[in-house]
Amino acid sequence: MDLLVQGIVTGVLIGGLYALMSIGLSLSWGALKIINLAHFSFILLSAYLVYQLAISFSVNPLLLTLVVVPLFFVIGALMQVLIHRAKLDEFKSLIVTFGLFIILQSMIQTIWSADFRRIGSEVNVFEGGSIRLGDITLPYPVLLAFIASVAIAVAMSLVLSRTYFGKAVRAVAQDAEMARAFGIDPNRVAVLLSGVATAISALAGVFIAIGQALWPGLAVSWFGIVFPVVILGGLGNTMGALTAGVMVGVAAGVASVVWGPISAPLVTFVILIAALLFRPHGLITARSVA
Amino acid sequence: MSLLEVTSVTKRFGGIVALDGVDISIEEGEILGLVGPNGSGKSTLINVLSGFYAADGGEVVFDGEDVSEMQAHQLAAVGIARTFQIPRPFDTMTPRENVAVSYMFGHSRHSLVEARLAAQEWLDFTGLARVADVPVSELTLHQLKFLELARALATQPKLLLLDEVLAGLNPSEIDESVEMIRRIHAQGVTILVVEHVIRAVMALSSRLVVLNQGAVISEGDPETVMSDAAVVTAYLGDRGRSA
Amino acid sequence: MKRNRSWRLLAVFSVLALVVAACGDGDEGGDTTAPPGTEATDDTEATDDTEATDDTEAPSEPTGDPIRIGGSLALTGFLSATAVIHEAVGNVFVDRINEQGGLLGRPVEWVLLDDESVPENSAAAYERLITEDEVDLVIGPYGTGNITSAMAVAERYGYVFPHHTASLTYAYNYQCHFSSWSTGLHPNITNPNLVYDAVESSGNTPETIGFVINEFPGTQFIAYGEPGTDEGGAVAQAEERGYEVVLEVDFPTAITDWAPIAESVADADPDFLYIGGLGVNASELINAMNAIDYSPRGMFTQWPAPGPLLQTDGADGIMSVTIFEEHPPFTDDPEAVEVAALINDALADAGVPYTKVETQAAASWTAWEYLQQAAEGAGSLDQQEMCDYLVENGAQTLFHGDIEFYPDEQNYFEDLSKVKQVQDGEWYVVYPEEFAAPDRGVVYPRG
Amino acid sequence: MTSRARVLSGFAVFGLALFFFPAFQEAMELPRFYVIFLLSIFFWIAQASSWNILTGFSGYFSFGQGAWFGIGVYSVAVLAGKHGWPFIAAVPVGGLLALVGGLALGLVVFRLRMLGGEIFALTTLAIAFVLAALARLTSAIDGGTGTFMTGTPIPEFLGEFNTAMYRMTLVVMLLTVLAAYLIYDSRLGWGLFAIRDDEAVAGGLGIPAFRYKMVALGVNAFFAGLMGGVWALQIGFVTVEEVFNIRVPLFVILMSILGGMRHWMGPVVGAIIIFTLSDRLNSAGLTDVNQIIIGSLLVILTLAVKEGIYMRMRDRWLTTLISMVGVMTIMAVFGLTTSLITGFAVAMVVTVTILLVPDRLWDRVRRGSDGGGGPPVEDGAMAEAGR
Repeated sequence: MDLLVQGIVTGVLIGGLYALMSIGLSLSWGALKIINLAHFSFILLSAYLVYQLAISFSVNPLLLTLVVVPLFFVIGALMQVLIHRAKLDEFKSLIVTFGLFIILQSMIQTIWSADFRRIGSEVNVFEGGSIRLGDITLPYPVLLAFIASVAIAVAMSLVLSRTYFGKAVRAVAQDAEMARAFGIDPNRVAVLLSGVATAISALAGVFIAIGQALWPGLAVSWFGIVFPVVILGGLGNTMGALTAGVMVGVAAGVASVVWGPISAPLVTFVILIAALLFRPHGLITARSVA
Repeated sequence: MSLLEVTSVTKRFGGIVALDGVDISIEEGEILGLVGPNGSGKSTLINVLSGFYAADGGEVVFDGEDVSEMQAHQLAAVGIARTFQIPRPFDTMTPRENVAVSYMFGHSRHSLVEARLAAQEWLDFTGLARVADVPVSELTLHQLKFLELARALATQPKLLLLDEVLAGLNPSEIDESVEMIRRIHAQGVTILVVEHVIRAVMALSSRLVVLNQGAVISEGDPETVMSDAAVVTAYLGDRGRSA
Repeated sequence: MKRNRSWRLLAVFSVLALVVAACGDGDEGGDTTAPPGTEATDDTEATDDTEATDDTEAPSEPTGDPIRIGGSLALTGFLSATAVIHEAVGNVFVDRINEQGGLLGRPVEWVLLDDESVPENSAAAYERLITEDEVDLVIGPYGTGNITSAMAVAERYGYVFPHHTASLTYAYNYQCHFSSWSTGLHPNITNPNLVYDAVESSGNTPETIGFVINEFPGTQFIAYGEPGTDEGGAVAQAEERGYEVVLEVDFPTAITDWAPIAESVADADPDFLYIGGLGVNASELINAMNAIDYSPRGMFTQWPAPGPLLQTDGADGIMSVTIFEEHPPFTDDPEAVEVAALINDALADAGVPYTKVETQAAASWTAWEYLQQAAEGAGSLDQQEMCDYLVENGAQTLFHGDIEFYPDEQNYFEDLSKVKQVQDGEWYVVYPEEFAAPDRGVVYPRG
Repeated sequence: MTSRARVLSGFAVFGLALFFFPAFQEAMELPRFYVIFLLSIFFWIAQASSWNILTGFSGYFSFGQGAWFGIGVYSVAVLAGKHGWPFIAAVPVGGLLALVGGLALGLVVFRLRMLGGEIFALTTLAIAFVLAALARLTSAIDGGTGTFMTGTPIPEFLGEFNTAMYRMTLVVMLLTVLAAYLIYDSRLGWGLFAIRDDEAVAGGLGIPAFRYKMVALGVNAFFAGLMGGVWALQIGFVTVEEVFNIRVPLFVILMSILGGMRHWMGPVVGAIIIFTLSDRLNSAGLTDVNQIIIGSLLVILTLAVKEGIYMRMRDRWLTTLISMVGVMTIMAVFGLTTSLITGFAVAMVVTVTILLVPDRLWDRVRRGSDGGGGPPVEDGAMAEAGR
């Protein structure tokens, strides 16, 4: 029983991390119509940067958020500028960003080798730490990730629904030409949003670096989690991504406790396929920019 | 009996009722004009008749056969073809290939080789022979509308549904098009024209049906129908709104 | 019109190809493929082929055409984390043998290809090396799948095939394959028993044991025995000793979330936790267990990446198997110390975080020694003579000591594994006693 | 002589020439590796061509190639590897099971009309993951232990291992490319092109979209699985990680895009170029660069040559010819390389680089010298279809 409860709790928390990893992709797909596979490499790259800086200057990895988030905002914005030049439809974007993904992956491997890297506990104050609630424990890395992701999800959905920027994004997502007619510059909006999306992925990278050992293969292993979450959540729907992330986290967690870890990916994908077939526009039908 | 028998066809989109129990019959060999203000359900009706939308209720009988449940490609096979208000050519193909493809399938099946030869006929008929082998992106709107016609004709339809072929054309082009439609009709094709350009419809059609808010409000020979009070208010009302 | 154009164009290509083939005859493709050898060694500038051979201090300058030794490694792809070790060690060995007068008086050149961690690429690579580059000798790749594919090729052409780390011993019957991984033919029996003996040598015998096994062929083999046989492995052996198996979990190789496994372990709370893990599996599991404030009384992990484990909190007291560690008695042999130092530098240059010599590096070095001794013993590069020499005389190895190959044991020799344990943040061999580090012994339960 | 007759005779000629290459290789004492090199290319040609039948022709972008390939590999691994079926008998089963899998997927996905192309793409991506998970779970299939194919005998009449692999891959490759051509040059093909351009309109003109998409997906899956089955032997030791990774989908996409997805020859050319390139880069020891180059190619080519290299080759066939012949002769004469493959690779790189020159610029440079820069792609395509 305890086992199951703990399984659900950690499932919820890790679900937060999954959501954080997915929101960036969800935004760029939903609002910019760009299925940006490079997001996976961005997460990983950010994680490696955090690792590198943390061990080189022995600083608290969490502080490095202040470095990587702005950095990747710029990267994301620049990428959008280039992509806009190329005028990509969804498929082309998939292919081009796949190319980017491969390039980034091999760059990462060239720089940090394929060997496993982890921030040693001497720097990583969160490693193995946790909060206890009765006989339930909340591990720091995932707990922090969960909090961050809730904050981001809520903030983003407020921004998208309340602010002028949000309205602009939605307008652009629906019909760029129309938006232009209303005096919105779709390109500026796109560049800004792409920056934000990439920055969020970078944030996810921070928690990855805090939570686990890094190796180039990680990025691919995330495909199996992020895509289900993005689609379940509904394209461009940040709250949806959060809910979906938690769903996947819990489902996989419970499945691995009950039927063993090997069944976890299966469960995730059965959920995904079911979602694709019966709710292609996302299980969570809150307002999304797509 | 008539070629097409539409009985109390209904189509809803969420809450909105686009077609509300429409009854229309089209006689073999006539040109039926279908008019009505924006959002009166004209295009929806065409989409239902050509199988792009499945009707929520009612019955469609074509040539004595119940086609209510048929999908678009099956309707093409029994002999119903349509054009689009905004032309939708296959844009990686030349006009010739566009026509050839629809001849290959359409009403009866033909081989590639036959199709290529046959295509010429429709291209000549619609006067597109000159531009037959240039990318469609280089065609004018007028030419694209004729390509729509050529492609529809290549399926060798019994019934041709024309969705605002004249919209966006200049007066002289309109006259050409009207002439074209007459020639198509002369070949024995039954035609349903949906039009905004009243002048043209009056000139073309032997009979007129007026739709308003998804229902037939008037039907008969053009003059009497256009003088029908309900029709006038519908239009003026429509004008009033849109002005 | 266009059609026949495109066909004409293709036709000419093929004709042309044949013409060039006819005059090109593809013999001694050496010059074209010399780069790979040097390319590969570039990673460790300090010890570049050419410099080494120009090195005047060398006792006797190797002369004549270089002896070209071909091999592929998983320089990229998911195996490359460990393959880099074999690359570095190979470079050290080649440079050293060149400094010491070469092989049979001739300089040695290593033609290294990347198999991208893909087995069929290894097959293609060895076909290339043997038939296009016409190398004189071959050395095995890294990774069970790749070794398997490559061995099939070597067998086809009758090449002596030394290899380092093929875990599925039962699969290899080629009479000229020589494994340098001292697991014996039945690691699924010998390895676990060695570990259990080590544990019991502490005076405390676990009553319950839990197994967490990676769904990777090697780890599955050790844990459950050869598939399709009832031979059994670590689990069966534990049961035979009367340990009660309270947990048996398999996990996918590309696992991302360790919390559920940690929870299952905590729930079962075994006296001893047997982790059939690779790379960082153990580190990740330990972290996940720390996170829920659980710490097993005893732990073993199969093939860990040694570096990350040392940096993992709560890893102290975890056991593993090894061939060699850089402490006495292993370091009593000055040559071992010298070579180890060279390897440490090479690994550091290659950017490998943990540069100490242990299983991987030791196995790698030994494989090269087989090749050298086979050639020198046979006095020629005749594959069959070399093969026979090894089978008859075995090999004198730096890290394994003297080895004898048993043909009726598929050329495997005894399981020479030792048990090592993390103590005070370092790896120490703790069992069998004669190999244990000075005043170190098995600590169980963990302090 | 009709276009089809010409093409089919072309197939016959190349088929025979290639079939006797191993003998030729023996006779000329060429490196045995050339045979392995070719059979690897055959593998990729078949994979890319089969993929293109669905994605290139119908426009439905599939990441599922790995899944169909995997079904083929595992059918043989289980039947021949585990249960001792004769290899030859197991291979077709691989193809058929993949076919069944493909149709099953299509039955579900294509039924749902509102399903967008990108959703289809991701469903196919998911399928591979699911199959991988299933294979891991079921010890009857894999259970994580992997399967050795090294013990599996191949029929005597096929010759020794490499020759046998060469012949089998050659046959499957020829069948696949032939299928691609026959579909391309048929009502089915044109129906698919119409679906690719505007599925709704295609329906309105009488094209049975659902049935055609099913056929395309089925053919794709079948040949992918068939070649997968043959390939199981080449892999030697079959594991889930090895079979169900993104490598196969990645490369078929890359190859088809490079070669051109609108013509049946596109994937063939693409496969030859990419494989040769990465093989030589690798053998030159440029392994890290290898990946980076592949990735950059993907980006550049997607943006630069939308219609694919093959169309450029057709339009500028004389240039292509000259540069290929020229470079290879130069390299042969001046003995720059004794390796035929290296010579070919270099010539290829030079040629492709020349072909990358955009049409507008090209026409200015060319001043109507060779007959190239001819009428647009579609016309050429139809011309074949027509005559």
